[in-house]
Amino acid sequence: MTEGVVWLTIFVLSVFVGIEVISKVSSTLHTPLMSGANAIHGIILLGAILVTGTTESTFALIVGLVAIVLATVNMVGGFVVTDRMLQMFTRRKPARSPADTDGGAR
Amino acid sequence: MTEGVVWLTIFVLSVFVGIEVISKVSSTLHTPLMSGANAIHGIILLGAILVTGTTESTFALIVGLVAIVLATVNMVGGFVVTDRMLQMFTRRKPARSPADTDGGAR
Amino acid sequence: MPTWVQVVYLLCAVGFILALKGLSGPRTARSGNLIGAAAAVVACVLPFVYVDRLEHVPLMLGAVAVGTVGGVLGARRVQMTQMPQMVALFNGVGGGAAALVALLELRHMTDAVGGGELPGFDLAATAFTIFVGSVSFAGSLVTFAKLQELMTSRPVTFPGLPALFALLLVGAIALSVVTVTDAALAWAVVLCVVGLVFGVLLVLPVGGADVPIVISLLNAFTGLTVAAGGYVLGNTVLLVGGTLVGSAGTFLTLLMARAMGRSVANIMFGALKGGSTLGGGVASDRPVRSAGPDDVGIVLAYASRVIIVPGYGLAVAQAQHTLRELVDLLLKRGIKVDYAIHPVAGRMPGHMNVLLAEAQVPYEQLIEMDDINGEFKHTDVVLVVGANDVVNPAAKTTPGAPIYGMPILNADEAHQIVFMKRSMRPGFAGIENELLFDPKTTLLFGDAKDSLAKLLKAVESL
Amino acid sequence: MPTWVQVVYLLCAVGFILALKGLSGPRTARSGNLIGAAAAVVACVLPFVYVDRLEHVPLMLGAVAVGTVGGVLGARRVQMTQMPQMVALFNGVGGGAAALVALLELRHMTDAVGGGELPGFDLAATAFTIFVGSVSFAGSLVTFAKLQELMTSRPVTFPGLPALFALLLVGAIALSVVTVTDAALAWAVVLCVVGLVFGVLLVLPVGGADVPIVISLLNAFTGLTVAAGGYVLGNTVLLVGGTLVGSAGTFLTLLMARAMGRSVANIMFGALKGGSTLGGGVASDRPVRSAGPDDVGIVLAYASRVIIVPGYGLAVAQAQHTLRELVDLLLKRGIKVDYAIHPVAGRMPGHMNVLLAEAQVPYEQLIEMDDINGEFKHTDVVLVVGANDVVNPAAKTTPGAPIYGMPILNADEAHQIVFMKRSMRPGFAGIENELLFDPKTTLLFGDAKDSLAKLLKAVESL
Ligand SMILES: NC(=O)c1ccc[n+]([C@@H]2O[C@H](COP(=O)([O-])OP(=O)(O)OC[C@H]3O[C@@H](n4cnc5c(N)ncnc54)[C@H](OP(=O)(O)O)[C@@H]3O)[C@@H](O)[C@H]2O)c1
Ligand SMILES: NC(=O)c1ccc[n+]([C@@H]2O[C@H](COP(=O)([O-])OP(=O)(O)OC[C@H]3O[C@@H](n4cnc5c(N)ncnc54)[C@H](OP(=O)(O)O)[C@@H]3O)[C@@H](O)[C@H]2O)c1
Repeated sequence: MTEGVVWLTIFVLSVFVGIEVISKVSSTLHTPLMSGANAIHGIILLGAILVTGTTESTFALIVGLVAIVLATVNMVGGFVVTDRMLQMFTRRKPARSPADTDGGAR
Repeated sequence: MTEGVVWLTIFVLSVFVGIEVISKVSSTLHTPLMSGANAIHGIILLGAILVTGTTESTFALIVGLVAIVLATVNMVGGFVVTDRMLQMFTRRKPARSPADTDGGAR
Repeated sequence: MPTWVQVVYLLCAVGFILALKGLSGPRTARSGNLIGAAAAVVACVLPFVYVDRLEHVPLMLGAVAVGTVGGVLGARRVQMTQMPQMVALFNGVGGGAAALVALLELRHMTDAVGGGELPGFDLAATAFTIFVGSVSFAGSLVTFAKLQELMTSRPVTFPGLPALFALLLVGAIALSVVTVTDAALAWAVVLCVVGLVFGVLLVLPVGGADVPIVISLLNAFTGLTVAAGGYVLGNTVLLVGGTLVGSAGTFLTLLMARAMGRSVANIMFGALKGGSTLGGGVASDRPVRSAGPDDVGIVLAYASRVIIVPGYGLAVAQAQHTLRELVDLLLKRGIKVDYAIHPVAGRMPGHMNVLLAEAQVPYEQLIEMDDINGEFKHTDVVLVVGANDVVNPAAKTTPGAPIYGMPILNADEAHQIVFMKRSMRPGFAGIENELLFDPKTTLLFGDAKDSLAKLLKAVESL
Repeated sequence: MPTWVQVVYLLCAVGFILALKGLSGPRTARSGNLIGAAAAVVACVLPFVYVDRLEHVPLMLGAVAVGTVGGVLGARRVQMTQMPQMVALFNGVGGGAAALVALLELRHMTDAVGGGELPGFDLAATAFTIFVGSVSFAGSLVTFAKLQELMTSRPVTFPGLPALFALLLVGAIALSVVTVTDAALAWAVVLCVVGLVFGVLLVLPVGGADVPIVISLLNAFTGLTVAAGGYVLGNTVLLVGGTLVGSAGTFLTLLMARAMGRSVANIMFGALKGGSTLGGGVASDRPVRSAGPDDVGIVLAYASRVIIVPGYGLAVAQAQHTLRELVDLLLKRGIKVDYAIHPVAGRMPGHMNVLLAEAQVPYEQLIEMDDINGEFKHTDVVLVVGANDVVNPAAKTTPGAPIYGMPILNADEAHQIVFMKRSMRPGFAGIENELLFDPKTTLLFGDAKDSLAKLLKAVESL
């Protein structure tokens, strides 16, 4: 297969995977899902490392380092903040507050 | 990318697409879905044509023609029978039988 | 291969994805199927356009014509009750075609290199296709024979079977290795034969009611062989299409098994282990209350709310048309009648819907389990036609029963229950149904079609 | 690139798929996120292992360390109410990084070939990344400023805006063409600047409450730039990961807009067309019944069933902790209290859940709209805290209203309704809420946090 068609094929299949995989998400999870997806595109860090690690010019090096910092913030911050959000979701289940009595008149 | 990894990538992504795409199917549609999927693998007809059309030996030609007949039966028969099944599903909606009165005592 | 051809192939693969996506929703199912058909046709026409020196074109077109006529005739003529065996047959010929294509591929490869170095992965994929394609071919034919009642539909086992199984599997692996290292066509043919025998033995121990699961599994197998063929030929449509069928089919098999409350391993190899009582129940001789068609006719005619529970026996007796006549008659008398559809009633999942749709039962009368389960307690008469397990309360009350945990129709909550069956033999799961001995229950013995015809007469004469 | 590296990259891509899959189910969400993080870390470590002559390693590790500290601190420190702007910020820096990487890529390409023939597709993908990455960067920063209230959160428009938009878009296309044909870095930098301006102008006309949709859309954009970067670098993880985010993000944006009953185009460009009244409502001067905290306190204290409807205003006032204290107090008095959660209440979809979870509200008290809607008619008091549109009956009764068709909470069915808001200004949709004038309704004016604190005191003293 031609190189270009290979990439096109992988792209098209990934589009379907992306859509189908999240098509059952409940609205409760929209925010963490958005934040998690956001963290995933922090993988541009890999690109930044590949490009910066093979450059010679000082100017390019500086730009590359800036890109690395930005990408790392995206990636690390994104995963940590998503985890923080989800932690609260899961912690809730066992955390039955003692005040949660069901003793209403009805 | 190495040729082998290309195919592996396409394979892996297709596995996910296949699973995710049907993961919401209702049990009413299990049978037509099975039959439709069955028709899709009749695409081996394409493989049979490619192989038979480039062969020289008579024996291989005969084997190839048999493969073409079998694959065509799979493909054509599969799509036609699935359509027949689904036709009945969709035809039902407008077909309100006159006997379908709702005049029970309850 | 020119780039535009590759792009068109990719579009065809996308067509298959859209087809599966469409097929999984009720409103889009039919157009999904048509998209798949269009993609398949485009993909198959393509080689005639771009391959430089395609030979034997008239012969190939002739073969396609023959196959088309066969396929269309088969698909048109088949009765809806025979749908499972038809799918099995189509699946089998597909697997056979894949195996033959792989054999030819192997010939090409050996010819082209002439004993030199051969790509190991390609050979392995070819060996896989030859073996699994043969298994799928032979296995599907046996399921066809079982369902078409050309042979017994009971599980067939014999003492040495597990050992023979193991032997064949080891042999297949050895032959595959030889095929990969030697690239010898003769070994591949032997591999093919081993696959055929293996396929037969794989399906023999499976009972009739489990056969749909096996068909679904073999379907997924065939998909994988087509994917392997696509890898060897370097063709995206084959690879993507085959893989889709392989993964979707495997997942669908799991879904089906889950709807039956069983595991796939138990279905495939349960009979081998011998411990399973499935399908081996004996008739009980505890006392029951039975009645004739005339008595049951009176009960029905003076009810105001009736629910029909159709099951496997209805399909066996092919009584769906007679049943519809009876229901129409009751409706004319002002009685509210619905059908309660259990997901795994019938011979295949969703099969009851197809059968009753064929008998022109209006869509509105078919109510899914979850929607009708609350209504049984307001129902005067439940008419259970050739069903058993899907109303067996043991699924709720008896931990350890083979069907424990399977969701059932709450027929036991109705005021009165009428069972139409031929004997006191248990249903598919082989366990007794306490509901048969319930004081609210009446049994109407006999073939469902006969009984329904008599019932129809009885109600008409009232 | 050795084959094993390619396979590991593929596994990382699979990790991202599993991450998204996990994130879309409540029970698997957290482990899904961790799988994604693990895949990302593995992928980023890989170049240090296999690239032959990777230079500047200490500097790069330093940069990673700086970024990690910044990211972790930001993620740890941020309050849950500020989550949307945090996501916007992270998204923006990601887009900026993608644009910078593309600029460096372009330099590499021109250096490598030295003016000779350059692959057109690669250049086009690079130009795409530079432009869209800049748009995403600038746009995200503006959304951050809006949400953090560093600037007005109202839509900002000026007369020439649509024309300027068109001009910039044409300019960007022209610059991209020049970049592709000339491969000149200078043009690319100009393209970058145009992208920044375009990003600012794209987000300015969007009102504060719509900003989450814009963040989601920019998130998808950034994903696509990363995918394009992956294509240029020939890297599967970047391509698959970026594409996943691009397609899932686009779909998620549509889902969110649908839950709000609006179209994405209307959200992005509604203010430009000028015809939209959204966000532009004025306070009504029709008479209403208002009461002080003490009166409302009595009503609450002697109810037996209370439902809380939290909304956007609760988030603005950051009153969730005070609200929880009030609810705990009511529960102690034996009153049955639940929260009714509307899917688009709050600043982002699902945001209300996060806010209330942070305030340690037990999971069992948060009831989703569909599950609680039947209970309002048995409810003594509904306490609407900073919500408006999500209980506006116009969604059911007034065709043509901007929210017509959006599912709402049936607060109007309760015996008594108490609204806590600061004024008679309408909610986000800018339309009057008839429920405010209902005889059953009482208004408690003031900032939600203040009012709740007073209410708390009032109930305590009873
Ligand atoms: N739908 C699927 O996909 C699928 C696939 C595989 C397995 N299964 C399993 O099959 C079972 C389906 O439950 P079910 O309630 O539909 O069937 P069932 O439990 O197998 O019961 C069928 C009943 O029909 C009676 N019967 C058979 N032939 C008849 C005839 N000609 N006239 C009148 N009665 C006849 C049988 O009793 P007599 O012999 O006394 O007449 C039997 O009690 C479940 O256990 C399910 O797990 C379903
Ligand atoms: N969740 C999402 O994803 C999302 C995203 C974008 C848009 N939206 C839209 O936002 C709306 C959400 O509905 P909603 O009912 O939650 O909010 P809303 O309709 O916007 O109403 C919020 C109410 O809170 C009051 N308020 C504001 N600040 C306050 C404070 N400090 N103290 C007390 N009250 C305060 C406001 O009245 P005063 O000004 O008189 O105080 C206003 O009536 C929907 O129209 C939805 O479509 C939602």
